[in-house]
Amino acid sequence: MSYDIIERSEVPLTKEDFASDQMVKWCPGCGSHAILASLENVFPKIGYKRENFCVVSGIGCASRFPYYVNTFGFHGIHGRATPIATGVRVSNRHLSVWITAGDGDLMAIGGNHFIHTIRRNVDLNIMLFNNQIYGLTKGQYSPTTPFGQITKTSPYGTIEKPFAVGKLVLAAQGSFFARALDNNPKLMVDVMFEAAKHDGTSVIEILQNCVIFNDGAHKEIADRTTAADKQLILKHGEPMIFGKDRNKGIRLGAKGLEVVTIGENNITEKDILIHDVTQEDSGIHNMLVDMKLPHYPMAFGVIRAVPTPTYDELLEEQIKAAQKSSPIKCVDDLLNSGDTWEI
Amino acid sequence: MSYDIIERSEVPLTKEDFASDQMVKWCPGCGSHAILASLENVFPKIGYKRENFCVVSGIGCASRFPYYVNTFGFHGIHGRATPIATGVRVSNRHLSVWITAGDGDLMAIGGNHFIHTIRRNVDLNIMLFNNQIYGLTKGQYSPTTPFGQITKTSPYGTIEKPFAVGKLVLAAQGSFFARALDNNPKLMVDVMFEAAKHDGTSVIEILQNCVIFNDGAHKEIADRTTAADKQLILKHGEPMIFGKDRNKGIRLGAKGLEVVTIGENNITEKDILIHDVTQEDSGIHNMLVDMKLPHYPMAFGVIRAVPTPTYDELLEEQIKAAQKSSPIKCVDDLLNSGDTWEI
Amino acid sequence: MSGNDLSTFPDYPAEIRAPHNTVAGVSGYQVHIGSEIHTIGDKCDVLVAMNPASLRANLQWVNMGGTIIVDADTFVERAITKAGYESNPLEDGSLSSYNLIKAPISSAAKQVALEQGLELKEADRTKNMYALGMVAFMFDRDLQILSNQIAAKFKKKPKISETNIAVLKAGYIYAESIEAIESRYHIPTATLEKGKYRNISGNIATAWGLLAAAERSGRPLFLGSYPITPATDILIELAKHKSLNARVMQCEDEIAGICSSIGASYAGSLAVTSTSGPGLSLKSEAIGLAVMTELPLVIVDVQRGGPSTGLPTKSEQADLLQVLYGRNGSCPCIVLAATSPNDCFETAYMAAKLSMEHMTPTILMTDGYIGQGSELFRIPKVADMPSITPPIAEKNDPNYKPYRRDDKTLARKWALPGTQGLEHRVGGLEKSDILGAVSTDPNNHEKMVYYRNEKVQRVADYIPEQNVIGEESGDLLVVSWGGTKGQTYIAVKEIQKQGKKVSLAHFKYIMPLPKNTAEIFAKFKKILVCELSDGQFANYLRMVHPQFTYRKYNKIKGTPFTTIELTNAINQYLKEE
Amino acid sequence: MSGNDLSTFPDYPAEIRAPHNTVAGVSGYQVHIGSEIHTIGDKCDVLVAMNPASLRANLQWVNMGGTIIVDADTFVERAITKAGYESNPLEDGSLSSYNLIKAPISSAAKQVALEQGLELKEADRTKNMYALGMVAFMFDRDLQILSNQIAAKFKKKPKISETNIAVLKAGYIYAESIEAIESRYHIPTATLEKGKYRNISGNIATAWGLLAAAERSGRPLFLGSYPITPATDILIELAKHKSLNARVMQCEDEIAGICSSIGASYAGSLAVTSTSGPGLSLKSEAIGLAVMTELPLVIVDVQRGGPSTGLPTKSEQADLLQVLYGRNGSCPCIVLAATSPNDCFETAYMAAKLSMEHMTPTILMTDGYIGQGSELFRIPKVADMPSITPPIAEKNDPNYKPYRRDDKTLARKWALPGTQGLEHRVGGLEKSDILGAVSTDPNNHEKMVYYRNEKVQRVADYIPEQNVIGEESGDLLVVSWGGTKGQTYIAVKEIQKQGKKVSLAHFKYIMPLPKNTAEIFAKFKKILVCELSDGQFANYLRMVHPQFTYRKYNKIKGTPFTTIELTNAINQYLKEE
Ligand SMILES: Cc1ncc(C[n+]2csc(CCOP(=O)(O)OP(=O)(O)O)c2C)c(N)n1
Ligand SMILES: Cc1ncc(C[n+]2csc(CCOP(=O)(O)OP(=O)(O)O)c2C)c(N)n1
Ligand code: SF4
Ligand code: SF4
Ligand SMILES: [Mg+2]
Ligand SMILES: [Mg+2]
Repeated sequence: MSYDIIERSEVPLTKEDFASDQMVKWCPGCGSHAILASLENVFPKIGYKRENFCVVSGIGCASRFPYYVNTFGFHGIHGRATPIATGVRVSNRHLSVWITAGDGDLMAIGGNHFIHTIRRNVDLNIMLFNNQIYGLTKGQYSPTTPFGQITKTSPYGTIEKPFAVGKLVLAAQGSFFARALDNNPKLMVDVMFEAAKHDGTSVIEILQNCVIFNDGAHKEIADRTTAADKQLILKHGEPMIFGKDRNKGIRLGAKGLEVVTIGENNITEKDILIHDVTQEDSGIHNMLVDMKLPHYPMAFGVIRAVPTPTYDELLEEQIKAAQKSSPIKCVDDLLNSGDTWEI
Repeated sequence: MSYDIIERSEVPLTKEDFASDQMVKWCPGCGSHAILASLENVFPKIGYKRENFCVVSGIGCASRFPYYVNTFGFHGIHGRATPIATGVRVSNRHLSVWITAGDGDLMAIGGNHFIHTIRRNVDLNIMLFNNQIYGLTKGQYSPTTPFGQITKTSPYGTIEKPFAVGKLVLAAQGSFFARALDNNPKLMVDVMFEAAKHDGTSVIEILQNCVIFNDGAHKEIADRTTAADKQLILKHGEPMIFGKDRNKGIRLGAKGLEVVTIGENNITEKDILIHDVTQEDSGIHNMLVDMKLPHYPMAFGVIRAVPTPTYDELLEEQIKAAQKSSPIKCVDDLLNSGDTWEI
Repeated sequence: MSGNDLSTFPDYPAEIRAPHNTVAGVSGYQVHIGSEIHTIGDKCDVLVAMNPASLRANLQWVNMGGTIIVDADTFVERAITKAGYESNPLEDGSLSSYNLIKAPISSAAKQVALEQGLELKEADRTKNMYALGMVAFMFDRDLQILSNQIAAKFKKKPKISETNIAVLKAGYIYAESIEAIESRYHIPTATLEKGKYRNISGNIATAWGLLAAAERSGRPLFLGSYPITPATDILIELAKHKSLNARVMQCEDEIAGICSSIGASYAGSLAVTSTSGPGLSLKSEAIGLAVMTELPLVIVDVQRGGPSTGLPTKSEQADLLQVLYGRNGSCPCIVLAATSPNDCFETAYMAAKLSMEHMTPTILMTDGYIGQGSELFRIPKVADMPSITPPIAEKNDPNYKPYRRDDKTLARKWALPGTQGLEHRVGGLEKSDILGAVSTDPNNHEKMVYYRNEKVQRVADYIPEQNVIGEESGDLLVVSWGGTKGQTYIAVKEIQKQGKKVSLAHFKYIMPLPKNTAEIFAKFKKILVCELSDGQFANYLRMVHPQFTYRKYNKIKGTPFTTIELTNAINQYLKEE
Repeated sequence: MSGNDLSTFPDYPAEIRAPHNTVAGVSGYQVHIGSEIHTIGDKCDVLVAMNPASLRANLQWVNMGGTIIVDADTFVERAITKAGYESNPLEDGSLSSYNLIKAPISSAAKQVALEQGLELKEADRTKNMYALGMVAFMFDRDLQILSNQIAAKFKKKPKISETNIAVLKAGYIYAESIEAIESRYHIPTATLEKGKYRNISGNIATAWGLLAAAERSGRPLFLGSYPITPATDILIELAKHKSLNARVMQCEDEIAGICSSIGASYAGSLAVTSTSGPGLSLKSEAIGLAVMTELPLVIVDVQRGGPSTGLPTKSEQADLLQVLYGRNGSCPCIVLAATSPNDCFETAYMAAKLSMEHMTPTILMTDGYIGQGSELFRIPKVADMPSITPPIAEKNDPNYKPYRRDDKTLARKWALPGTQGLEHRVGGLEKSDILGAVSTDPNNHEKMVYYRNEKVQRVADYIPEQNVIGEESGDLLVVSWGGTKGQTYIAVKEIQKQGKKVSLAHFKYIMPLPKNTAEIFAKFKKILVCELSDGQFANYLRMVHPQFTYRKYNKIKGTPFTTIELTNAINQYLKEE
């Protein structure tokens, strides 16, 4: 388990150990502040030595993150956080590598690296700050901006269907996908911790509010007063129950998932689907990520976490095997291998 | 309908009208020859004037295609066929734009453009030659090469899970997906014709044999002697029946699709799923593209064709609306708009 | 703004709405008003500091004896220390050599706004108007013109509009009434060519120049782009003009931006892609494709500070060698560099014209300084602009061959898909002369390399000769290019006033250089190349005209030249043996 | 191959196994055997043509009076006309000035192979061995050595091995027995430095040089790459060496290739990315990131014919300016260019050493000509190579600051993630001196631009001085660089034999140039810069040492210089007033 090979701190660390001395430059009210706070809480909980964490990013508001965490940090170029992080991890498997980047960074310019990284299942934790907008460049639409939305570059409304992050992750053979909300720190801490424990590319989509350029994009779902009815917080091994009276649930019907009410039409808790993050076939996970208001609640928490060999682990195994079996143990061996002659 | 706005030839054209004078440089026995023949058959069938076709490609063996068709052709750079074709189509909706490119071109270096083009639903027809290898550069693994395969760059076997083309297309909001085989010209012609009629990004995955660097990659499925049992040729509105005795079918069970035998266990044709290419929810289409040997036959033909507004059409509408409503009719209007003063 | 020639440049840090009161979060705005403006003032006569951090960051730019207006309400202890002051600069005498005006800007503005019925939050936002009112008074501006502009801007929000005007006036009145103002600036009405004027920023001017070229050439405009500071405004502006048939795609990245444009060009559009330095790097490979396919394409590079992400909100001229040579193989483009915000209009127009008429990708260089700065712009008539006649191939032309060339320009024809009888193929592989078939023949390759280069060189026959500001010969020629014109112009004028034999050749046509370039250089004893880079233009001149000696004067700080820097450099080189 | 110094270069067209018998589908192979080899022969003495198309394509390269061996079986009418001949060249006397040998190569080889029990399909493939046997006879090669090589190659397939050897011998015997051979070449055993030798291609040598540097520096090798002709072999070779802990990723594209390498470098690997011109274009932006973060990184550019996709299988030196300047901002890298297939080993090693020790990305230039060509290589011992000591920061170093620099080299320290007490952040934004915080301060920017440039310039203190082949002063200095060494060397030697005062300075260290460069140039009356490009190195010299006059001799045909071309060019410039 990759989770086990990284060296742990002898003394327990605290949130303060991970706070950097850099001034945080996000706008007041930006959802990113809460994400930072959650990560600072998760890192000590994971327990690795501080120097074994590495935070990598691209360019964007979300990508300022590395400056604010007191570990090793790499502020990359736009769209390239995933390959940079891949290089870090493939070089050194004793590092816990985290990516923080925006929807534009990871899904517009970085979209290809994103799906290929997921396909390879490199052991990385990706936090995708989905504010459905380009924040840093001041308000152009992103690949997750809803169809028809007016932004600086779509004065007549966008004419592109947005990506659904989770669907793309699953289609790219993703082994881990979770969803969280910037206004629910407990949930964030939980899924970040699960991501850390998962071997492979863990993608956490965090619905993040950009107060300046896309305020309220997630309001309908995020609003705490109605959250219980609009959010289904998934837990592995538990029935998919939600609602402020905890009497609503998800059932697998003939045409896919259905919302049912326990106690009505003879429906009991037994009819409710039990969440299984480890199911290899992505059929149900796909339906879960696809659930949208108003017909469904939106699914949060860990949706998928299927144990899958990681790229870096498989590579390490091939190296070890070759080192055992190959007669070429050093470069001198190589230089002298094959046809040579003395003059 | 975009299909209707392109000007048709007054005299019926023939295959010969589309044969170019360039020498075809594919290896003898390469599956691409048959694909070319099919396209030369489809173009006259579609009926547009010859000059209204435009074939765009990237770099690779598959991408030599434009030289061999006597229409307008653009041999682009590696991975960029989709944006080049997008520019052609968005500039001129009176062209029927076709892309021919390989699995590496469209899914490795071009992967991001591929999914974004699909998401936008630009009206293009993409023929993805899936030979599961880099042909032109002589045999390195591609994003569709099966896990573990030994190639020039994976002497110890690949350690990456391949992309499933169809799954990625559906996750990217694809409105049209079909699958064909280089040794079945009739099927190729059929799906190419359907792709032409579909408004939006039509993706045809063609299983193509590279005799030199990956010979037999699709043999198990393609072998004509066993094809009836291993291939499910889908037709819209018809039951999903296959097998040399035409007695096998696909049923939707509690856990997804199941292969059943008509006549056994009280199963009749009525139990068999009717194929509906227009189903917006991609659930069943996803299951269909996912079907793999040995448990399932592989699905061929048009799997999905959902009417969806295209990017170029929506753009045209916005332009027309703005031209109607805006007071700015020419650049002089613009220059003189807003605050100005005489000196 | 209100009838004077003006030139402004926003100098803001990379942070968006950074926390108040820190030096990093300051947004300054320099205004320079006068009759012949070639640059923002190096140093200003009046500084408006809305808080301690702003004061601290911008004080260096104020002329000794200049006026400083501060929002006194913001000079509270917390803000003062956060800005890095040890004591209150308004009290500790450190500003005694300035004309310091402590105004209760926030509180006064808020009061007015609340009285007008605004919400507290909105009321807070009006304080800039108060300051503007004060400045308007000091510079003898017509309050009415300013009020009209405000009314126009908030057309749809009458309440906001009224309130802002009320606050503006309050500031004006306050400035008038307080005695602290000892010096008032009287600026004579600018003496400008007669005509209709407007204010324009370089990025908007670029967008409009391209729209004009599209209209004049009859080719629809297509823009494939991806947002990047400081070029994004071109994309934003063009996206607005659907009524002019501008087809604008915000693509998934810069590569898709240029490749969709290449496709659009192939299909017959005036195709454009806009970006800044890092985005240009990404486009390098595809520029090669456009060169090889000999298609028109305008690539706009609004330069910023580099390398890498660098200084996104600062300006520099250090992309030049990338623009000229940053591609594999011998891969020439036409290159133009706009010289000021309003010159972006003409230069963009010419870039489009040359690109289409010569069937060659053209790179238009501007920079953050002129792209985001603004200037007075005399409104032209599109009909008066030079005509644009792309060499479009005719239907069923029996002589059409993809790489047959015009004798004079060497341009091949533009054969649009959909045109009967012109079916052909293009691509990135080397093509045979005339026929355009794929060719690996050595002699053909050499010939085609020659044609592609020569085609660009011949553009020199179609551009104006280089002019010299000042005497045609002398002791020293200052050479500059692109966005620094305002600064080098003022400095050379100043030196000339001192009676020295110094002239200026400011270049706008970069590749090819104007035909008379060597002739000009030959008439001066010394050549001083001044640029905001590590000497890239000077290096380029050394390549092209190696017979001259070029002294470099480089500045690479992300900020424009100051007149003093330039005059010192000129004088020093003049003095040298 | 069998004891002689040799130099080969495959010249094949872009098509893979293109249809037989067409000129486009020919794969030729030139072999030149002798004792002091610096290039493939311009013209050859023996041509083996396996079919009419091959004959047609390669005839131009055969010296008058040379020997032509043809596979007579293939000269059937269809193939003859398909190759573009009007009549059979074996019959029509058009080859009378050559020593023509019509051999039944296909049929004879097949017969032998079938007799040995091979399948028909496999039997067909042995015909090259028959031809090789004939050549071996003509060149007095030891059949045994060749046989051993075949046996080693087909170790796991004894039957194939035996058959090939049998066919080889049959060809040898045939050549010996027929009378048609009138002239036999006797090449004296080459007089080479004593030692252990092997044959090596430039791409393999590059891969091995990097592996040696990884081992010597103690840093694991990481390669992030994407296949592209003619660089792919480096990727293929390194992917084999998992036993040497080479971590090789075939990435989704070139950008991921370099970015994963940058990540790997940050994490402490000797990181490498390999590509050709179009791929280098795509990497431009990320090279800027490596420059800004001041991390070691070796970028290998195996040049091919450009621009754009260009001539993928031909060679050129036209990427130089892209390599030097193809990035936004002032963005310097160290640049080295290997001079021959075997020199790729040492140059790759030095590129890795300089990159790590100076904490600066280094671009290693080779080209298709030397990358795919092969040469004798004297096997070194890794322990004898210069040591490599990267400046790795120590655990808990209280003085560690991300941008604190070494006084001499100006390199910052390499602080590896996972090391206690060295937590820090890097990135593409401009950083403050020493501390490495994000900074937009103008003076800091200027200082950092200076440091990045100066750090590269100071590498001149760590590389050998430039040597001159021939007298240290004279009438004309031939200047060349990179992969053309063999050709310019031979040409200059030839001119020297004619008693002319001509010397050669062939450059391998490109950025920075060796310290004594100007000193060398100053001692010659004329400088002639010969390169396979449009004069990019000459242009670069004009920038760096503008005090000299450089005459350009350029060839841009995708093929190497010939001796005659060079000697003509030299003589002509010598003659000029
Ligand atoms: C190569 C390149 N292209 C474009 C940019 C400009 N740019 C910086 S961040 C960004 C998008 C920001 O949006 P997102 O990734 O969603 O992050 P957010 O700011 O919303 O957190 C863009 C377009 C750049 N820095 N580099
Ligand atoms: C920028 C760039 N990178 C790499 C290459 C080299 N290259 C050409 S085609 C190709 C892949 C070919 O595979 P695929 O797309 O599957 O097409 P196929 O040849 O199999 O039809 C590669 C890597 C290139 N031409 N340009
Ligand atoms: S612009 Fe938006 S995303 Fe960026 S810091 Fe401000 S609120 Fe956050
Ligand atoms: S290499 Fe493979 S894909 Fe390419 S032409 Fe030959 S058989 Fe076809
Ligand atoms: Mg965002
Ligand atoms: Mg392929």
